Amino acid sequence: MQIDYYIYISLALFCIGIVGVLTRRNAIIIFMCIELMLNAVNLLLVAFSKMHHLKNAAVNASAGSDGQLFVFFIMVVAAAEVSVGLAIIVMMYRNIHSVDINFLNRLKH
Amino acid sequence: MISLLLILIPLLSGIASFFFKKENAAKGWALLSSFATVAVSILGLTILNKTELLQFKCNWLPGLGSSFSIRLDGMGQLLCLLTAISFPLIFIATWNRTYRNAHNFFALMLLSQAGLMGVFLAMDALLFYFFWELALIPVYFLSSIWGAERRIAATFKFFIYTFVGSLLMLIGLIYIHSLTPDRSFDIRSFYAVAIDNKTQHWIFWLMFVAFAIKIPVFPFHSWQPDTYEQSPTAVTMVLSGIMVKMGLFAVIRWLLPVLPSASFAYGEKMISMWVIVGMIYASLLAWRQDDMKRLIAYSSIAHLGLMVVAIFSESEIGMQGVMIQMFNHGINILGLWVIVEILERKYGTRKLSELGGLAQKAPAMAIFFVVVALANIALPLTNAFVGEFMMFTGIFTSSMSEYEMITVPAAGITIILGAIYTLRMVQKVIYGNTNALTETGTDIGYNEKLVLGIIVILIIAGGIYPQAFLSLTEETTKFILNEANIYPSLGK
Amino acid sequence: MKNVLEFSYLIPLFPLIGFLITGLGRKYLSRPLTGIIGSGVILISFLLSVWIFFQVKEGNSGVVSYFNFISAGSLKIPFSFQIDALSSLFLLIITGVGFLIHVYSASYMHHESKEHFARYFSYLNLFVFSMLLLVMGGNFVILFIGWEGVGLCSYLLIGYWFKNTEYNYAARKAFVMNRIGDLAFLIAIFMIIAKVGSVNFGDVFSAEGLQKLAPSATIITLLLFVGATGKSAQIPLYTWLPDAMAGPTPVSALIHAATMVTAGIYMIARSNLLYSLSETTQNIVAYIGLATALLAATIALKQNDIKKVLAYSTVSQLGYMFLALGVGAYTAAIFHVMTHAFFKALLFLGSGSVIHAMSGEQDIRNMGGLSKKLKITFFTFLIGCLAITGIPPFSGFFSKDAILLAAFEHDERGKILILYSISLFTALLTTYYMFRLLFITFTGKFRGTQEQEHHLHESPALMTIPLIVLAVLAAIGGFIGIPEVFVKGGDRLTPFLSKVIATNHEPVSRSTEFFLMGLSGVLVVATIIFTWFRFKNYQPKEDKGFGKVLENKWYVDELYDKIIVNPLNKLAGFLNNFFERFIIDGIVNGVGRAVNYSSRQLRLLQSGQVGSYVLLMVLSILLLLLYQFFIKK
Amino acid sequence: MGVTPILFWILSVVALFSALMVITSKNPMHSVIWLIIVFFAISGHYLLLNAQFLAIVNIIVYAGAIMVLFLYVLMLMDLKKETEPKKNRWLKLAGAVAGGSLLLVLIAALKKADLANQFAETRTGDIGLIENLGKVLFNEYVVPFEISSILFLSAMVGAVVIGKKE
Amino acid sequence: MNALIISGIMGVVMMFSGILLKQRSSVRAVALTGLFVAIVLNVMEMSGFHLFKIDITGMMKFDRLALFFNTIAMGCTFIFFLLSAKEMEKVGLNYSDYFALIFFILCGIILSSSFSSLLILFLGIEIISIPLYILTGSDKRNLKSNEASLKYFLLGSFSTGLMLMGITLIYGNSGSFSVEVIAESISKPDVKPGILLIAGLLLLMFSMAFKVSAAPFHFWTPDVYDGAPTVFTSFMATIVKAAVFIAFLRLFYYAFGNIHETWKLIIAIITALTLFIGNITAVFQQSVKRMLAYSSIAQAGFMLMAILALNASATEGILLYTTAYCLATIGLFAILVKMKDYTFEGFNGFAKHQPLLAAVAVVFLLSLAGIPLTAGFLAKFYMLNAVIEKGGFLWLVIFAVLMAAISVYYYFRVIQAMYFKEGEAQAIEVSTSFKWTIGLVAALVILLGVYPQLLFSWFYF
Repeated sequence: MQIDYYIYISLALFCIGIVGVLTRRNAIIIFMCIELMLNAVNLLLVAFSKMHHLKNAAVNASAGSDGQLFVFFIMVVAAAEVSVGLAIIVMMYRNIHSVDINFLNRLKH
Repeated sequence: MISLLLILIPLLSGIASFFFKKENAAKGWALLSSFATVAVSILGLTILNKTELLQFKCNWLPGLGSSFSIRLDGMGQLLCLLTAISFPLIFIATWNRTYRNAHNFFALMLLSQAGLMGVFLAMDALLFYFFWELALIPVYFLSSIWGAERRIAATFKFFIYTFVGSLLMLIGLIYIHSLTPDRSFDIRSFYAVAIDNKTQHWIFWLMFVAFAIKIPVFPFHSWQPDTYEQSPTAVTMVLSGIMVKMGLFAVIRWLLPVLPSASFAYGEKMISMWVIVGMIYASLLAWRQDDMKRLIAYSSIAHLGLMVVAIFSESEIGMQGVMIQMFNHGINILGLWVIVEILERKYGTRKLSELGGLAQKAPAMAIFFVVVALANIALPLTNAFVGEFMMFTGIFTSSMSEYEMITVPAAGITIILGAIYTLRMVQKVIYGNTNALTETGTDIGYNEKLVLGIIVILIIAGGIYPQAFLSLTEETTKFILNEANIYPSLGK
Repeated sequence: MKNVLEFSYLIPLFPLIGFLITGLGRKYLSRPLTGIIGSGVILISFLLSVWIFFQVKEGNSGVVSYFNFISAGSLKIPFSFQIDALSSLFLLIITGVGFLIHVYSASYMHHESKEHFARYFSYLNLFVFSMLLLVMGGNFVILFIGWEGVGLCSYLLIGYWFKNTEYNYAARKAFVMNRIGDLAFLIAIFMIIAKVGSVNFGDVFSAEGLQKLAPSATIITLLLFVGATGKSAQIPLYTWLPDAMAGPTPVSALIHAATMVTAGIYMIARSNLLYSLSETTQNIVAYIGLATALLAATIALKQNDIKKVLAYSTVSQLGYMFLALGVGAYTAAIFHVMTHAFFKALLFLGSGSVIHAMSGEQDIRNMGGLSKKLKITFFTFLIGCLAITGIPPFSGFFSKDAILLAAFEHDERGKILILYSISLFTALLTTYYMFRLLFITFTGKFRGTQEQEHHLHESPALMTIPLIVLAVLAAIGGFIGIPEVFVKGGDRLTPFLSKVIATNHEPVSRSTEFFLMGLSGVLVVATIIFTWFRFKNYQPKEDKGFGKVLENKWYVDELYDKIIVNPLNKLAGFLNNFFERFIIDGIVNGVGRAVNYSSRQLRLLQSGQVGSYVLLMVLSILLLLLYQFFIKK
Repeated sequence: MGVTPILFWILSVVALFSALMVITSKNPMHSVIWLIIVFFAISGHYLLLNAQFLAIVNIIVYAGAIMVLFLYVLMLMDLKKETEPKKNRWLKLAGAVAGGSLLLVLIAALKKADLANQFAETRTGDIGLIENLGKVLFNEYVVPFEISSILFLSAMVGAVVIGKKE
Repeated sequence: MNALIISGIMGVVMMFSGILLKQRSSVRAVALTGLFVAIVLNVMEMSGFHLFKIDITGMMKFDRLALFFNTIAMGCTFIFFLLSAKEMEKVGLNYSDYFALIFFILCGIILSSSFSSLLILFLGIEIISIPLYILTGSDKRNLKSNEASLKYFLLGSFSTGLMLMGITLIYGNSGSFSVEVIAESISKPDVKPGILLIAGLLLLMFSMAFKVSAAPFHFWTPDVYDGAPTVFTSFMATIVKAAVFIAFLRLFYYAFGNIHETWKLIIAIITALTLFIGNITAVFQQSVKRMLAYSSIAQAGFMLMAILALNASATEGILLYTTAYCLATIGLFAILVKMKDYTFEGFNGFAKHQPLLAAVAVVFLLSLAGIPLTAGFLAKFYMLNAVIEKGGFLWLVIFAVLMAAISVYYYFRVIQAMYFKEGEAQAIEVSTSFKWTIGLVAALVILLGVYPQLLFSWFYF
């Protein structure tokens, strides 16, 4: 498969994620959009890893595997982030009974 | 060794002074250390006047090619002498004042003295900048803590103003440093560096602005009257007697020889003309002032302007005139401040409109006042006459000047105006009839007599036999002018 | 063996010592002691001057230099004295007349408290010191030092009674006006330095010095002349002199009549070689002098303050001297300086004696008939008047005649008698106002108050003796310059000064000279008679019309205020109240305010909304990417 | 054209569409569901790229663990659809425009990259298999693997600190 | 490496110390000793001593810069513990956990200051960030703290997304995450760098700029620093930021130094923006804490100059700068924490009540403002020097200098309040040991300002 298709698709997913972050007010949804961005990255990484594998398989059998490992690590980090992030959101919810980020305006100027 | 002592004595005694508790102890200590400084500087002038004693050098920031290198040359001798003499005079003259937290006051005073000494001694650009600021910071605190009611705003303006200037200067210094072949801040490499004209020109402005603010040159002067007015008089003495000389000194040592062709391009034409306009402007303003401090501030703007013009005339006699005039002006204005200090303490006012008739009540003060005032208007046989005469001669006869038939008469107008406002001040203060305020006036005490006496002696001596100083600064002058001479360096 | 002239430094030294003693010891010295010291030092330097004078007469003249005053680069200014005919002559006048006036003052000022008495004498000594410096100076700088020194002393002495604000203003005016002249003088000195590279008279007036100066001789001489107009009260800078009468009368006699005001003449005479290079300047000098003489004389016609009359007459006489200088008759000018010193000092001291008798009254309208009570004063005053009006054989006759003659010769070259005729007319005016003064003061009947009347008395001997001495001098002083037409070799002045001053006038025929003398003599006498009939029984009355203009001195002071002082004052006010505050300082503070304002606006960017933060971040990413990939090349 | 491109396009369209649904649907629940669909589509891509391991992990970790966690939280808060009131329309628009143009700029920029003859091999190549990845992971990547334990520890501590009732 | 291991272990130890030890003072003691050990071992590693032989080739590189910076960072942390560890008690109950998190952050710092693979960089940054989200929100009942932590979390993970996309694009271009490989893939001057790489590089730059709070990615900083408990603000505003800067410099020096020309303009723009926004906005602040937040942005602007210059004196400079900045800011916060009232008025008349603290605070403020005789001046000086030596960015230098002058305005407002304004100072209790410590810190600041060789002689060990 041509690599630039992958590039475009994952960029598209990535930007959709950004748009989500920009347009939604629900902290959880925003967080989900960020996860979406990460997944777009993952997809692209895998595509690239396969591309490099195709290029350098001759010299190095495991060429490109590091790309996929990176995806693995991203998932690890994402999991950790989710646990912390949801904890924070819940704490927030406990206090103001809302997850609307527009209520986050005590700190400004 | 001598040069190192000149910095260390005030520095260490200043730091020590922070830990004094009793006011008089601090006073005495400060006076003591300032006397020590005077002794050292006089020794340096006379019996210990040997090169190896007058210079000191050691590693400091090898990474940046900057070293702790200080040296006493002729000009430095003169200005360090001024710095050394001024402080004891200031301390004695203000002896009767009481400051809260006096120990801090005197500590800061001594620190600023150390800074000033360093500025006049530094032979390394970075070191020079260090001391330049070190002299400034204590003064800022002095004025803001012990000043008059509008002190905070005024001194803050002063600080930011000069700080901007010095930062611009810093850029200039760094840039020159980056052009030096050996990447060094040493003054010799600064003099040796060859900079093409285009670069010279904007570096020149970067640095000249800094010095112009310090001197100050119209229109960068607006900090000065306020600061003088708001600072305690002792600090005003330091500011106007010595600190403003830093600007002139810096122009002579760090601008003229380093950027000769730019100095030539702008100095004589643009700047001189401009400065002269400023001189007349300041004189006119001085004529309208009611507060003595402001009056003296403006008059000193006019006087220093003349020195700037003389510097850029780049003639030997003019430069010599500037050098001794830096000393003389310091002494004279110190005298004026002492008078102001006395008046303020005795009568609680500096307003000409509220004073008068003191010649009857305080004849001794009146006599001193008149002498100092006459020195301020450069009457012959006072030190200032020699300086101004030489400067005018330099401006007029300089090979640089082309418009001397315009500049000199224009600058000469300030001589007339100077007579007008100075005599106006004298008249309003000591002549005429006494009023309710001055009715109860009394004559000055011994400490003030002593100080003013010394000042008057210096004034007369400098007026009758200036040769002593002239021979001192001759070598430096020749050296500087030789470095500043563009005709070889135009090709650069 | 070194030249005895080396010791000439003693001459100024003694007055200096006197100044220091009387000045510092003013609390401790009694009045008589002060008087003795003050006058004594002058006497000593007078004797020394006499000795020097004879040294010079025997041809022992030259320059003695003591130490380097200023030496920087190529310029060397020694502290040196020039002892020659000119300076020695002035030395005599200064110390001689000075001594008499000191003696006179000792009695005139006796009512002052002892501090102020001492202050007075110290000032006077200081003045003599500076004046001696001025005439002895071996170069322009030393001359200038004296030049400003005398200015200072006149400032101090005019403002001697410092409680009186009017007097202080007069003093300031005098100083400032002198300063204006001095500035021109200074610039001239700079030009000389620029051209010749030295200020020593020897170098400047040497052949090659003059040859270097020749191109710019006119401007230099003009500048010097402006300096002279300041010091010697010529148009346009003369207005300070009448106001200077605020000082004690002996001061007016010494400084504002006999000595200081002649400094300008001395200076120009000293540099006569330079002046001879410029025809233009000479004419200007001549006409300015003449105009001043005329103007002052006209003003003097209507003054009622006894000292003011004398002051304006001084201005007028100085005008004569400048006329002489202008037409190249330097000797005549010097001659007139000398005689004028005698009779004007005499007149002032006389007026002082009158004022003293009238216990401070100066308005002649309240005097009259004083001749009965003040005999000596009257007679000496009369001699003074005769001398100034130039009745032969009084001193004024010879000097003034020399000037008129010179003017006439100059006219003959110019084929119109303008200089001569006007100066002659001025002479008549002089006669008129002097005798008006004399008659109103001393003849007729007394117009003052009662107690003034019975308080009237002749002054003590200390005052009258100087009067008499001066009267004698004023009477016979002219005989050192008897015109050749009377006695062959009668003129001893010209040869004496010939070393210093180039004489360049071919004498007119004897007949003409006699005719001119006769003419002036007759006219003067006629004027005296006319005046006598006019004022023999004078009643004060209000002037109107032209008289009022004259009484108000042609409103010159008002004019100066209008065109110079007030505009300057307004300008300064504008700069101080508006420009400085709102432009210069305004800009500085404006920057600060701008920063503050932008800070207040910029912090609104920090809206606290996560959404807007992200939006802003994305937008800036967008822009930066655009810049990187599509704009930046 | 072969089966691979067809699958590719189908998966891509699904992914993009459901991604759009994620950010547009009012009800958070629906968003979660749509997001899970996105994850499945992406896993499909992984399979297509012959990266089975990641495909599985993706399903387990994301769709399985993470999204369930999300759902759990959402239920905990039981957010009604009306709990999200109208956001400022202009801001919404601006956001959409900004994101869209960012996409355009990126694509326009990357178009210039010469990747025309670069291919990601599909359906073959065995680096995506567990054993190969495992080899690499426990040889070269053992250090980061260990380090990620620190990450987890800190996340754990954090979750405790935040979550613990006081 | 030693330090990494020790601080990792210490993190775990601290987790349990909360359960085992009842005395909070003893918890502190454990933390301090552990940190001390870590520092010692790190210093020993400078001279080639390794606890374990671990093969980290291609992942990390403990070179001079890394080791030296780690020493600085841990030293500053040590000082931070000495000065403010007590204050953590006020924040919440999980005292020991805070220490644990800080130790984990230290691990992240060590990673990101010594990475040689983008993976480690990513992990390092994340290990720094995640605990920070927690610490920011650790004052749970305080809404401001919650808000700050949520904002920080959302924006932070957003920037993580950017970073990952950047890394991915770079990987796509050069087929590896190793810095060396990337560097040599663009080492050939004739070959133009691939678009993918540049795009990725920029995205990476933006995310790093976010982490160092450089404008226009600074928006989280004021809110987070303001909302977070002051103790932790002081930690994250100083040591963490410094570490990220080192990572930033490392990345762009070692990986992208070869194509400096292509991105220097962007970084210059970011620098100028940061200086402008940071300084200007700080002028109008009313709370000292928030002012310090903005000032940290402004300081970041100056530190960015090092990344613009990328030469030897830039490296020296950033080390000096981070040290100076950390010491001064930690000191200031240590004083600020003790105050009840964070506004400028709160400092009125402080000098009378606490002469020593006031004097010390003046030293710190002067250092931040860059006045000679304090470390801050030389730090700024090195930066300017570096940029000027690089050449071509004079406008930026002049601009920076003017901004520095503005910074004087808000720093000196504190001095004015303390010394020149009258007012009843709020009573605060300080222990003697605190006084000694903070006095020593001030002395250190001045010492570095007068004789920085002290630092550099270490650097060239």
